[in-house]
Amino acid sequence: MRCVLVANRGEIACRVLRACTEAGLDSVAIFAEDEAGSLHTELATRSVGLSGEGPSAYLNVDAILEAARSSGADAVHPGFGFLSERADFARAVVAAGLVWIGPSPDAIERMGDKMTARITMREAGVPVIPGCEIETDATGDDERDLLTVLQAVESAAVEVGFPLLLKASAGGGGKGMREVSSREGLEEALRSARREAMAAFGDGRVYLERLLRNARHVEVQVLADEHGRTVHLGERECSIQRRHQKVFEEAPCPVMDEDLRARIGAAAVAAAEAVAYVGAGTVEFLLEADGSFHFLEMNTRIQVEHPITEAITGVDIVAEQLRIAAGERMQVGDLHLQGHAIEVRIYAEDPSNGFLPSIGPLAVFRPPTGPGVRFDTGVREGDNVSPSYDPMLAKLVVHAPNRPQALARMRRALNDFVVLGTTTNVSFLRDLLDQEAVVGGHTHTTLIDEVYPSGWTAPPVGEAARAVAACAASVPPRSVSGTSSNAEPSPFITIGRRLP
Amino acid sequence: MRCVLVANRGEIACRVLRACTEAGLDSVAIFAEDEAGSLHTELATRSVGLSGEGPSAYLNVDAILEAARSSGADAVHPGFGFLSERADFARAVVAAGLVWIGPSPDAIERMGDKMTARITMREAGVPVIPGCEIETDATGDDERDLLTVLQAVESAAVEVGFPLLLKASAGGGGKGMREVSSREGLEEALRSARREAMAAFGDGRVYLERLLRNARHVEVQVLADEHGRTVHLGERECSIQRRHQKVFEEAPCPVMDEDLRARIGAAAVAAAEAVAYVGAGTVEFLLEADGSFHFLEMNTRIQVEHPITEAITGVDIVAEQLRIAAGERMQVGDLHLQGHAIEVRIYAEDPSNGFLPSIGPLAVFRPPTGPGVRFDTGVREGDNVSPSYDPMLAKLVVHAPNRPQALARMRRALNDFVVLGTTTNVSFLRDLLDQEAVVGGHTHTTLIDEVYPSGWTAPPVGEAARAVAACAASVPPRSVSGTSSNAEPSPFITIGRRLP
Amino acid sequence: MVEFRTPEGTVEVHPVPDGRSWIVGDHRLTRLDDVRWSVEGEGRPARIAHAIRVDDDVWLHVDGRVHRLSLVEPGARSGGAEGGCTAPMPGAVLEVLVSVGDEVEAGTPLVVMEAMKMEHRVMAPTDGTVVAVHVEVGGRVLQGQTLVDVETDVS
Amino acid sequence: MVEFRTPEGTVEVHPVPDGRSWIVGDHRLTRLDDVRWSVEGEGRPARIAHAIRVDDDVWLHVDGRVHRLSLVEPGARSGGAEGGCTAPMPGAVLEVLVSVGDEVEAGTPLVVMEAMKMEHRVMAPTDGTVVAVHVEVGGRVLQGQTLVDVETDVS
Repeated sequence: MRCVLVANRGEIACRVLRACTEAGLDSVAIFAEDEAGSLHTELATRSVGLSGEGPSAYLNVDAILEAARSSGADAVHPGFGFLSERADFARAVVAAGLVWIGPSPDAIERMGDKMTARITMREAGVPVIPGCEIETDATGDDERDLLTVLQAVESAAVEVGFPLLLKASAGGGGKGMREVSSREGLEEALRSARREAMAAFGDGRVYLERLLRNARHVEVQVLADEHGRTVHLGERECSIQRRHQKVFEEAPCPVMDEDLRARIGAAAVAAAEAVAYVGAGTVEFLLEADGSFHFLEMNTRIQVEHPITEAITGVDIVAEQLRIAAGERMQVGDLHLQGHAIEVRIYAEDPSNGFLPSIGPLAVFRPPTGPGVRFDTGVREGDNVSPSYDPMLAKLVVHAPNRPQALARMRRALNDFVVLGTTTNVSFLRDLLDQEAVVGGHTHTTLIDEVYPSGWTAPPVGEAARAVAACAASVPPRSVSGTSSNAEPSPFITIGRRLP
Repeated sequence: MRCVLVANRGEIACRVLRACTEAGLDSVAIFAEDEAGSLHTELATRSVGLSGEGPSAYLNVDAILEAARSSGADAVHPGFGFLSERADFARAVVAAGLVWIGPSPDAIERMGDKMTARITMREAGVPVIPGCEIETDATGDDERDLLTVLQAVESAAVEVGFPLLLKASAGGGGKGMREVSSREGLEEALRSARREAMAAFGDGRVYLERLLRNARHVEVQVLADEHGRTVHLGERECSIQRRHQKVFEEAPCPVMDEDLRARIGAAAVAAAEAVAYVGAGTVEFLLEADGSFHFLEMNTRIQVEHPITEAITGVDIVAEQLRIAAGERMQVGDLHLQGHAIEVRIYAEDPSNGFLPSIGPLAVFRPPTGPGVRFDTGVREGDNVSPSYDPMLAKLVVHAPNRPQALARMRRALNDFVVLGTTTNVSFLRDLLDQEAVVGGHTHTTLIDEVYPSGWTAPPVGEAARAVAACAASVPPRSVSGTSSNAEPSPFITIGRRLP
Repeated sequence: MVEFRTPEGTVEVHPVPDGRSWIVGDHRLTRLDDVRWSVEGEGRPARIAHAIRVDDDVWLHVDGRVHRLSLVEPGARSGGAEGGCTAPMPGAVLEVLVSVGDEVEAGTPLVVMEAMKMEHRVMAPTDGTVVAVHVEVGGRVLQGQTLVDVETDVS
Repeated sequence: MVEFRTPEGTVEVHPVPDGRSWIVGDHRLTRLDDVRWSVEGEGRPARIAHAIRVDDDVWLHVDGRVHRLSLVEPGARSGGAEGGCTAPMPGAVLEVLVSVGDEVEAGTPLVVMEAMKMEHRVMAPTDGTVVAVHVEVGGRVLQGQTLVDVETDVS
């Protein structure tokens, strides 16, 4: 393994490309036509342009394999999202004679289909969420099939009980998932979830799960190599979500104890071993207040929030992925957790308007720095946030000796983070960090809805802010189109000290 | 303790001020007239200007105490350098009713005078470097006193043996220190060391130490609180020096084992306890190839290279300083080292010209980022490097699971570090990282002289570099004086993607 | 004089030049570089603010929070009807749930859109009657584009 | 055409504009922003370089290394005698160790300076005779200022 093509974009592509450089490997970035010159292309040894714009470019298996061939790559790292959990892509990579940096296609398939995964886990003795897989024969007549499924769903729902979650078997990340509170809502939920799942995954099968309220989303990082060793790296607490996507993650989980960690860790290892897993993966659980936990799903790829595990374990998970894919033994020692880490996801979205995605120029983009602060970004000042891609721009991670210090460090970092020109969730996150439920560690999956029952409102514009805005508007502006009428020196050539 | 005045500047002031913010404390920065607007003044709750320019402003005890009074500070953190090891300053702070964030004036005094420290350590059973304290009576007639001292030095030198080090008792950081290889060199070394020591410390007393060649400089971080607990946080290997100042530090020491760490750690704790030490301190040793170690000196303050210990222990040393000074118990648990950390000091100096300090504008200053990279800086793009202050601009720290990965990460970080407009040691450090002695961990205090016997030479200017320079010179320049004749958009308002 | 559009109406702010600084009410502001300002006032220590103008908005960061203020001046674009009848982001129309003449209540779903691989519902902002539907299934819409007109009932 | 002063003499470089790029020998350079360039050539993948002009020097960073090239052009200041007889940095003169007429060898200490709280010796760059001493003890000197003139002996 000498040259890794990273079949992704944004911050995770940057993360993986840097890991390749540090591992002494050459690397290849790919980019859609609308992403030429983006940050990840600069971190690779070489970069290859793909036809087309938007996510579809990164989903074009043939084009990606051709890019690997033409650039001399001999391995493919899929990152997360896009093709990372597509068994057919993994198979195509292997068939092309390239190293696939991930688990076997078979393991991806068995975990990617959530219904199959539930059955596999039950057989492996891993507790799953009470629920029911809906298995019906398809006739090809969509409306007729829908009615058959609806009948099965309605009768299963009686056993599962309301409220429940109707989920697409091929789904994930909140897609194809609907919360249903009563029998009346089942049909619309089924139609809409099936449609979303068909569009996103080409597979409309669904299953039901009991809705566990006030449960925590706790996940366990696992690593397995080809030499028969499977370990877990402790848990991450990822309960705080908006629109079924995580926004705030921490490790360790505030209510974890050694006994529970040993049990949930063993369950995660059992889950991985049940599918002969090799590589880095994450087993997600719902943890209830009484300490019982249920398998939710396994993500057969690197996870967005892997940095918090890296912080407290000292393991470089991406470096281990490369090592494992090369057939080497993992270099992980005994598990020893050090301090507390928190990650927040920086989204281009408007938290005061239902967290809807926003777009615009990153006219000013100055991430926080300082001890214990890690910033994984896919963008930099001057970039444009496009509506085509996932709105996650970056991840801000802090590591500190304990949870209160980590919270304090994150507050300081968020205060210092300046993003102008595009609406982001930074001010919302800063507010969230002061909420009693977060400070006290009483996190669960509906926390944001409960803390902000009528949505979040941006802080009022005070006197100082108005004064700044007025002055900034009064000096000759630098327009966004780039023509400058400003005689002030640019910051990077001003050499004199300035008076405060 | 509610508001801490940081009696320092540059990167350590920034480090301490951020720690205050994260600890929920208000903070006060001080600045000389030529440092108004510098980075550290922006990180404090408020900043107070001092009269005068240059280091003398930061050495004015009365002005600093007045700044504390006028700004409502109730504690003083001295950082390192400047007044940090001046017992009289510590006494004045305490006498003004303020909390001194450091050890007692008595402990500073007993360790600050290197001759007294040697005697104290001998009595505490800590091995010291073979040598001799020169104690003579002063008459006030400088030339006559010098001759008396010279006589004593000459007779002591016979016992110590050549080559030896002649050191000022009040010295440190290479100041007032001369290497002497034969009796003939003693007089000039004595004159020059005394003069430097008198100028810097107002104290010309000297002592002799045997010059231990090929020894490693290994130091142990200690922490002690008022509740009787003294712990060590493992060692740092700081052998690689130029002009007797450290440039490359790592933790753990590549040749350390558990047994040696326990013994050298115990010696460090004994050293601290011998002077009833409270706070953070560093006990420096010379470690010989046979595993024997000798006390060199104790630094009674935070150390430049403390971040590498923070990285591998998970302890926030500055946060502990604040806690200890407030009379609380330290929160440090059992020692557990995680991974490997390396720090390089970024100096404004010319490595191809004897490491002489350089000055200029930081016209472009883009530090590296990415997982496992910490950058503690006192400057940012646009600042001017002045000849008045210490040439250390910043510290680049990496943390990785093991030493080879840490070296690889540091190489990547140094490659990515762009500083234009002022000559720094970045390219030198990058070269150093490839040297076999560094890669193999065979570090000792004369490594740089041995690896670069006739000095370091900057890499040749290749075709690509000439092409870039020619193109950069061919486009309308932005002049350093700040008037812009460039129609290109400024980077932070360019919103379109660019072609690679 | 600078005018901003706010939810409470137009606000006028009058910065007065004073040497290298500007005085605005109780605040003194000094420009540090293209985007950074020193802000003094309210009896607090000086602090750093960042501000930049993008089109007809001023974006700024002060005291750890970001604000966006819309300028009122010749050539300024409309602040946009921020009600629920406009597309909250660019995307495609998946379903149109109402027709002209329908009576709707505040919160009634009007249109289902797809953007960033997620479905989003656009709801009626008030009780009223649908008087126009400007989109059809499969059509693409821009951010801020009006999808449906709902007229408040006068009863 | 751009001329640089190098230790081996003056070097001429001829960038040729080509659309958005410049061609320089085997290299193609494209400006990305004020300081960043894309560099292609030598059969290697494109990489990013940083460059900025400060006074009559161009500073640049490419392939992980920093270079400084001095421009030769009207108005350019002297490259400076980089020999040992000039002050390597601003500071104060502590000792003058030679007088006019002294024969010195390369490496003979001429002047002791103090700067940044350290003592530095300025040595003779070549064998020769001291023909002028421009400083005295206690005086302050600027970086690059000539301290002592040493004339190479013609024997």
